[in-house]
Amino acid sequence: MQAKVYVTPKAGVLDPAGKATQKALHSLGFEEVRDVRLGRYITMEVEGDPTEVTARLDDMCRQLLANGVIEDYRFEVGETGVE
Amino acid sequence: MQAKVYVTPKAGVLDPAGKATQKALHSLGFEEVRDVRLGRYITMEVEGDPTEVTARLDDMCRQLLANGVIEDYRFEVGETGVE
Amino acid sequence: MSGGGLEVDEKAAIEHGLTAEEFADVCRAIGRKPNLAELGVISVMWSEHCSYKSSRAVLRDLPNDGPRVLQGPGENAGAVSIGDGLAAVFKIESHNHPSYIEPYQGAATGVGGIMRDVFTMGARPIANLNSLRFGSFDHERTRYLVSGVVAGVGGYGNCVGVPTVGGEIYFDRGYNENILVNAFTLGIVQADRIFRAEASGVGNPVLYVGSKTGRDGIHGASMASTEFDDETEEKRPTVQVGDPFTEKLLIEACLELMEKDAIVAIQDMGAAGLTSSSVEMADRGGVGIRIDLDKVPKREEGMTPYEILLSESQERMLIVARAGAEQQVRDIFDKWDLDAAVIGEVTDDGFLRVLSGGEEVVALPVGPLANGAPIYERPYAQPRKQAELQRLSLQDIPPPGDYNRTLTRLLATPNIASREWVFSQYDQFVGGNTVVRPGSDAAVVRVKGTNKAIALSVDCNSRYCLLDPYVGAMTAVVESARNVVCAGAEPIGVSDCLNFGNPEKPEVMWQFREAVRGIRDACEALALPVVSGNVSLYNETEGRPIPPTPTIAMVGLIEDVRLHCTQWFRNEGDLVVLLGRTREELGGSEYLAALHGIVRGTPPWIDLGVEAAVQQVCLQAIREDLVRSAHDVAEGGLAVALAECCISGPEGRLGAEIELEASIRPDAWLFGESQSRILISLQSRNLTRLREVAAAKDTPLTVLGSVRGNRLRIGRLLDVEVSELHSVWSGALASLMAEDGVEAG
Amino acid sequence: MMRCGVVTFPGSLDDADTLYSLSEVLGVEAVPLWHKDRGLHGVDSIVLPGGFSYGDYLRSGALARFSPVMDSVVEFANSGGLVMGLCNGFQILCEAGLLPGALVRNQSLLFVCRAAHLRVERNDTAFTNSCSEGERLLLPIKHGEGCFVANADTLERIEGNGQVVVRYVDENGETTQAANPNGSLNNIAGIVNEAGNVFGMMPHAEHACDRALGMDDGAKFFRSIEAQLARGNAS
Ligand SMILES: Nc1ncnc2c1ncn2[C@@H]1O[C@H](COP(=O)(O)OP(=O)(O)O)[C@@H](O)[C@H]1O
Ligand SMILES: [Mg+2]
Repeated sequence: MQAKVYVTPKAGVLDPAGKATQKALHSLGFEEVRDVRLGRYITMEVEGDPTEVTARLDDMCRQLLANGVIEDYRFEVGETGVE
Repeated sequence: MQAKVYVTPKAGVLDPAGKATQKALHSLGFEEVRDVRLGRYITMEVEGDPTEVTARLDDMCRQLLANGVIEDYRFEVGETGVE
Repeated sequence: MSGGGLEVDEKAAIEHGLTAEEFADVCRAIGRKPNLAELGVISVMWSEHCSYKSSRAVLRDLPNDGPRVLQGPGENAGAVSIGDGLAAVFKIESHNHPSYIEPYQGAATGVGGIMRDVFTMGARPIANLNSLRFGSFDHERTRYLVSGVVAGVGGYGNCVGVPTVGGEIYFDRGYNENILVNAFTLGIVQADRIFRAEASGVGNPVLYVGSKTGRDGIHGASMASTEFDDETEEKRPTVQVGDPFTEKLLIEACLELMEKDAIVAIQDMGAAGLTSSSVEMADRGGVGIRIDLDKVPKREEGMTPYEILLSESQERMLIVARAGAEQQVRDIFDKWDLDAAVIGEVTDDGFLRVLSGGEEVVALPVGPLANGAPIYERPYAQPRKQAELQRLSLQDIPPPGDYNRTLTRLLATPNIASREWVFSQYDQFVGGNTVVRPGSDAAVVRVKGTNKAIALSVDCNSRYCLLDPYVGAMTAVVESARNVVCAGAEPIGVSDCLNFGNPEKPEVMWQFREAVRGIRDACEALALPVVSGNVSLYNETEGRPIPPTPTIAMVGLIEDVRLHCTQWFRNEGDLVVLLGRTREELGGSEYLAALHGIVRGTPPWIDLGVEAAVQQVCLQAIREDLVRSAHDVAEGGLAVALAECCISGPEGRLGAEIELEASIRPDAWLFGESQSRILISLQSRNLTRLREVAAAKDTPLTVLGSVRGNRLRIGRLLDVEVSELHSVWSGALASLMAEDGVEAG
Repeated sequence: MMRCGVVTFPGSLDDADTLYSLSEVLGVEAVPLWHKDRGLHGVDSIVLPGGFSYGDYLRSGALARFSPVMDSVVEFANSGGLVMGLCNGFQILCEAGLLPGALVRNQSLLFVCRAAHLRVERNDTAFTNSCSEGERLLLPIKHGEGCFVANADTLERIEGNGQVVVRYVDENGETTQAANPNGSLNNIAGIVNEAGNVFGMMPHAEHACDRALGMDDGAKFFRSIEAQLARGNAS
């Protein structure tokens, strides 16, 4: 199965890279943007049945893919090849 | 409106971070994963009407958010506050 | 015996960058027409990048021998003895085209490649330098390219743990569409433990180590040998991505392996990857080599033999091991979590044979591949407008109304302003050897286990080279030598990176020949061997060649590290002295270019005898501990050099009171760039001895004034607070870069 | 004599320099520890050095914390052993949960390498007892991800407990914006855990031990550990 993991900075935690990106967008003339936040997008193929995969992914996120101190995560599991 | 941008390494382009993450997942016992690819996930609020915003986002991606030589991007635009 | 697959025709060969005549030569040399995989192999081996077919005949003129030379050109890098049984191994190399296409990765993989060239020889890299050229700031891509390249140079070197201790960066419209990224690495090795890339021992196994092979950079080597055109966009997917983490492991694993007696030969897979590394190793050893592509570790499925052979995936090495040592090699690579695979063996038939799926897909004689490319004596002719370019009448140039303002404007130009924005992105400390960091004339890194240190500088003023490539190239050599001398080092070896346009144009070939002649004459006068280098041709876009840019990397030796020297003033009350003579020379100066918009005239003249004497005086003075600072007078002339002495030090700033001594136009005295000059500060009690040292070499010495107060005063012409000089100079590059705050990806 | 372990992870870079500074410059016993080691070879203190462990891929410090040796390091720390993480070592300690907060990308988005002034906020720790309170130190920094962040509660707790040991300051000792090289909250450069035996900071003490290389204030951190051990650290 294909899994997609989204890791985002927790609300209230400073996101300097997001801030800097927003500033850069403004200076490029994209002044209509705000609240720019930079996160990670991780895709992978996982073997197993859907419920099992879901539990495993949750483990992966908690242990490694996200840093719980400053980041939130969520993920989606779907058939391989489907966008 | 809320925009979500997904930036991923182009197929075939080496993704050392994805490679290292996959290796770490394996050594943590998550041996069922492969093709781990690391991308960026950028969220922001954008002002404007949907068609305009779409065009502007495309510009932002090409100019700043993605590196067209080695990365692909796609984005979604939705109502603010909707996940 | 013929390789498998269909034969190709002349049209295919031309698409691969060969000429019709070269294709005919190929067919004659191998006695038949090649198949597609073979054509791929031949075309990269015969590309300008690998074969040096346009430059080889000219390069023969460069001196490459001397009492310290342990390895001259022809190996992965050059080596010179630094005594104590140690050798310095170093080389400079270009990565221009890839960096224009993808600045971060292009620069990063350039740094990765040059480090592999050095540790391949058994040397632990201890210092990186880089030489960069970009277009002007009014060009739309300049900021994007600068930020990407600088981040890439840093990103790779920082992550591998080799400090970047110096370099140069210039901006000129002539590089708008063709930037230059030259990277240099120096390593230290025990002189009797230098490894070479010479395969031998029939039956010895050939091992592949490092990253897996993907479809990266296929055609990179031939791309590096062609001009950019509108199709550049289509060549984009060939960009390689670097993995510095793997490189770090590779360094440690290779150096550990080299302590054992397991390796016969080793070479990194650079341009043209597996192909050039196996062909070159076999050729140097006069043997054949057989490799089985099925055994090559691959990242992607379904790769064709053609793709595997030409892939330029990074962080890979090819090793010929002693038969029986395979396990030892595997164990060490295993320890460092790296793959090692036996993919072939050394043979006795002088052929490169490549198997895939049990079939022989390439069978080519090694000799013609490595040395069969034609050597061209390309026609050359001085450009018609050269004489016109050199015409300059000073009477038409009004002297400045306000010298204070002239100086502050000069200090804020992109070519003179502080480079801190650049080098603060580089780890300058790692390795624990950096004695003088970027920001002085030369960097100084100590050699652990000895009292010695190495001083390093890279230099080239391409404006001089455009006006007169012979004098310009000489200047690059003597200026870089002067820079390391100012640090207290004796220059002992050179590596050069010759960046030019299309050599098929007689005017470019003339520039190339003149530049090589200049390097030769300067090196001979200073008794300097050129032990390694790189040629990058076809640096042009839509027919416009870059200014000729023969970058010189200079390596100097300091016998006693405590007697090193830096460029900035250190003590109130010290005397300020100029070695050398100032002439009325403004041609090619930054002053004319930046303030008057004039790029013409002849560059400052060099008398090589005078130059050598000035350098000897300075070096002896530092070795006798007579001086407190020494600074080369370069772009911006005396006034800028004085200002730099006041403001470039890490601990506070000092002013100076200088007497105007001009028997020539004051602007020429202040801003002209006469060569062979060094600014020194010293305690007054050492002046007598310094005079003796200078007199013994017939070197002019002028006491200009003293270090004093917090203003720079020069006669009645110029009087500025040093804090003001500092603020315009130190902030200029950062604010130029910040103007639109763009950083891509 | 102090017996200080220095851990080498794949991608550690300042490990050799730390070993060198400890043994050749400061004259204490330095013991290399390999990331696959399962024991600590009897060391009485540990340094996690700088570098790019595992390439700093994913997040800096994230992959190193799963190295086998980290189990022993955590155990050592939990039983009161002195552990100091410098730069990447600091990042690893945060990822491993031994220190609060996290280090993220510099606000400038640029790697920064320069000498930085620090102010010693506390000299009653195992790592700063050789400094005076309020002392200004000069140490090199070199990092791309040194911006210290924490949520508001955590920050308040750290400050309230006096866990901030060093801050970035200007030449006059002030915690100005301009003196902050990476955007760290409250100019924080280094913190200790509540128990006071685990310390992390971004500046490189190991590159500031040898006067011949320009800076030597870093030696004070190692000397402090030594003094603490001589006094009989709890471990
Ligand atoms: N690209 C670069 N990378 C690292 N250091 C650099 C770079 N460009 C310039 N520097 C450093 O900045 C200082 C000034 O450079 P430059 O003006 O070229 O010196 P000089 O005129 O003495 O050759 C030197 O110490 C040099 O090493
Ligand atoms: Mg220079």
